Amino acid sequence: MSNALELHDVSKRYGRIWALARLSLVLPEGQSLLLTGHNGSGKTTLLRLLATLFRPTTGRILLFGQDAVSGREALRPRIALLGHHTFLYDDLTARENCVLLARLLGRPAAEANALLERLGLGARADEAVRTFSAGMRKRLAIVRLLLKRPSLALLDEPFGELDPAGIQEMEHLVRDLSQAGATVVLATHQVEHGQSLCTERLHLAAGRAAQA
Amino acid sequence: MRPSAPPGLLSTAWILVRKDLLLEWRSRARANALVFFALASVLLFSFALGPDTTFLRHAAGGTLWLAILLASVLALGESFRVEQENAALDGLRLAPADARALFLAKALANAVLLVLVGAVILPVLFALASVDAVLGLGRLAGVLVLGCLAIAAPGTVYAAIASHARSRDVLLPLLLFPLLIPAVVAAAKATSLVFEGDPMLQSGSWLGLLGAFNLVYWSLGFALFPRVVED
Amino acid sequence: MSVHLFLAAEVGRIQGGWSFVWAAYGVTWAALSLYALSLWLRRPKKES
Amino acid sequence: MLKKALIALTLLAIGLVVWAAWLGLAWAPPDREMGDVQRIMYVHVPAMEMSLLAMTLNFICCVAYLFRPRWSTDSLAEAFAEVGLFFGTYGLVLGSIWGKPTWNTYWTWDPRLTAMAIGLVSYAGYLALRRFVDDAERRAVWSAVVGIIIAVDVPIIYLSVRWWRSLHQVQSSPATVDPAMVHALRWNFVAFFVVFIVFVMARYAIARARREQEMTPPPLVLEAAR
Repeated sequence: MSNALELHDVSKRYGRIWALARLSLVLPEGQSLLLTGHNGSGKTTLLRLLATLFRPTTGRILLFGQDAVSGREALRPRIALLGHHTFLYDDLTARENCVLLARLLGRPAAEANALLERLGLGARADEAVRTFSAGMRKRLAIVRLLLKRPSLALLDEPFGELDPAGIQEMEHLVRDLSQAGATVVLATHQVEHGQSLCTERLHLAAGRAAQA
Repeated sequence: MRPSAPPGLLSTAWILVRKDLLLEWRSRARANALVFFALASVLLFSFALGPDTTFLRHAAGGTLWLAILLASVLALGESFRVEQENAALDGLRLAPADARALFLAKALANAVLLVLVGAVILPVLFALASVDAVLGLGRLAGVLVLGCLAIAAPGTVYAAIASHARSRDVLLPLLLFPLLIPAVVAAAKATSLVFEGDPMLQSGSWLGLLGAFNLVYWSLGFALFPRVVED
Repeated sequence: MSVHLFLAAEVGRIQGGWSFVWAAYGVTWAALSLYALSLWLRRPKKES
Repeated sequence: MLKKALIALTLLAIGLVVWAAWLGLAWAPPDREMGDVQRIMYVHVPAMEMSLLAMTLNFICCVAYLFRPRWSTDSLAEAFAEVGLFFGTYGLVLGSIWGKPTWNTYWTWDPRLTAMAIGLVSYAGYLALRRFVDDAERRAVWSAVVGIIIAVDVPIIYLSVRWWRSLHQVQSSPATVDPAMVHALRWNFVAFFVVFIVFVMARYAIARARREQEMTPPPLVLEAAR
């Protein structure tokens, strides 16, 4: 049972700013980590690093025992990122966006359609994403996340843009993911929602681990 | 838990080409604008180069390819602006989709669009410059396709780079035009030979140069594009 | 060496050659010094 | 230490250039056909060769960077590009000055000159790209990619321009070269090579300093390390 993720002295620099500075962390598989901290504390940078979007400036990241940089081709099918960006094409319809991802994953299109129905987007599945509200775009992004059946789910401010009903659904989703054995990393500054969902906690301040 | 078998490189590329062509179809208002822009360039060159039809007939090949070159800068820039909305390109990388498949798909989709632009311009050119495809439409179509492919391959690599840089609208043509000179020279010469006949059988060497240019930059793009998108 | 000079016929010698030569050498030296100056002005200030 | 070496080399370069100029202007014999105008060769040819050398070395650094990313390689590539652009630009001016008396026009679409001119515009684009990308790591990778794409293009440009030109005039090649001329040319080559080294070293120092200044980690991180 290797650890889902291990960070060894990881730092990430943008020009002169250290977005993350010498962070070390271990999260066993199936656990869930609540990541808190103010804006610019490095939460998003950490999630993007875990999603293998870019490489750390110093240090090493191991995901499921594999190096996140050299092994990223093999790791990416198992990782899903729900970030500020929805990864959607505004000119395509909701269905086309999801079917595209399904094909890239080698999944049947029916699976994408089923998820669209389940997330309440069935009625507007054939409308361009351009016409969708922020809340609906978030739901569509959740469909993309679920479509991957991730072993590692990275959620960046998942409660943003959601109405109370939506927040409840999101909490429900996180529990489902954990029960399905997925490792979850949930970054939010709305601590009250995340507290009950996660087994462990990390507070970031200016890119470094700190006390809450 | 993982019954799915992700598609290979070429099938991924095919899925992405269909996506790009669908995107171009959905935003066909942009494609139409591009065609009219190219037509305007042809008219502009014809007026600028003077009413003398014998000269215009001789310059017809150059006019065609200058119009396509100018249109290609807009098409290439646009093709990556679409990918930057909602960081869609990152979404594809994380899907995961192999960056080389991304290159093949984007370059091919851009080439298809340029061929369409060329196909619309040609009849207008036939009228304006009173030229005719002496060596046959087949040869003309061949030159058009080879030339557009030659523009699309390096153009896609440069468009990906420029899309993240400052003042990208200046940077893309500044990088692309000097690079494409051999391709545009060869395409324009080959096209002129189609229009005016090829007594000394030179078009073989021009098409050879165009083919070699394609070979070099499709393989170079295939090898280097991942370094551009993968950080 | 001297034989060569003997053969040098005036025929075919381009006139006014030296004005172009001085122009060329002038451009060379100007370019070198201007670029040297620009490198000097952009030199790293504090010697790390 | 580096500063002293640079000063010493600069003095050496100045001495060599003056010595080589004397060889070219006074010592070497005039050309049989072109007469004294041919003396422009002693500054034109070395400039072109330094430019080509710089472009080749830039290409090597770009390839090296993609295999093993190192800041020194990236800064060296930048130095070679700018120095290459410098030598090529004034070298072309010399070429057209030489062209006026011999071909009676400043520009003759000579394949070498034309390919060099297009190459220079390409490297101007390369340097523009380096200025327009802020993130140092991305700038390094992307300029390496662009450097390779450009370097591969220069020979293709030369070939296409020669075919394109061969449809008009025949290419003119310089008259047979007198051994004394070769001697003078070789000294000029040595002189401009030393100048080349001095310029690259100076420009490399500038590039490294900018990188250091851009990337120095704030002290906050270092304390944590202890």
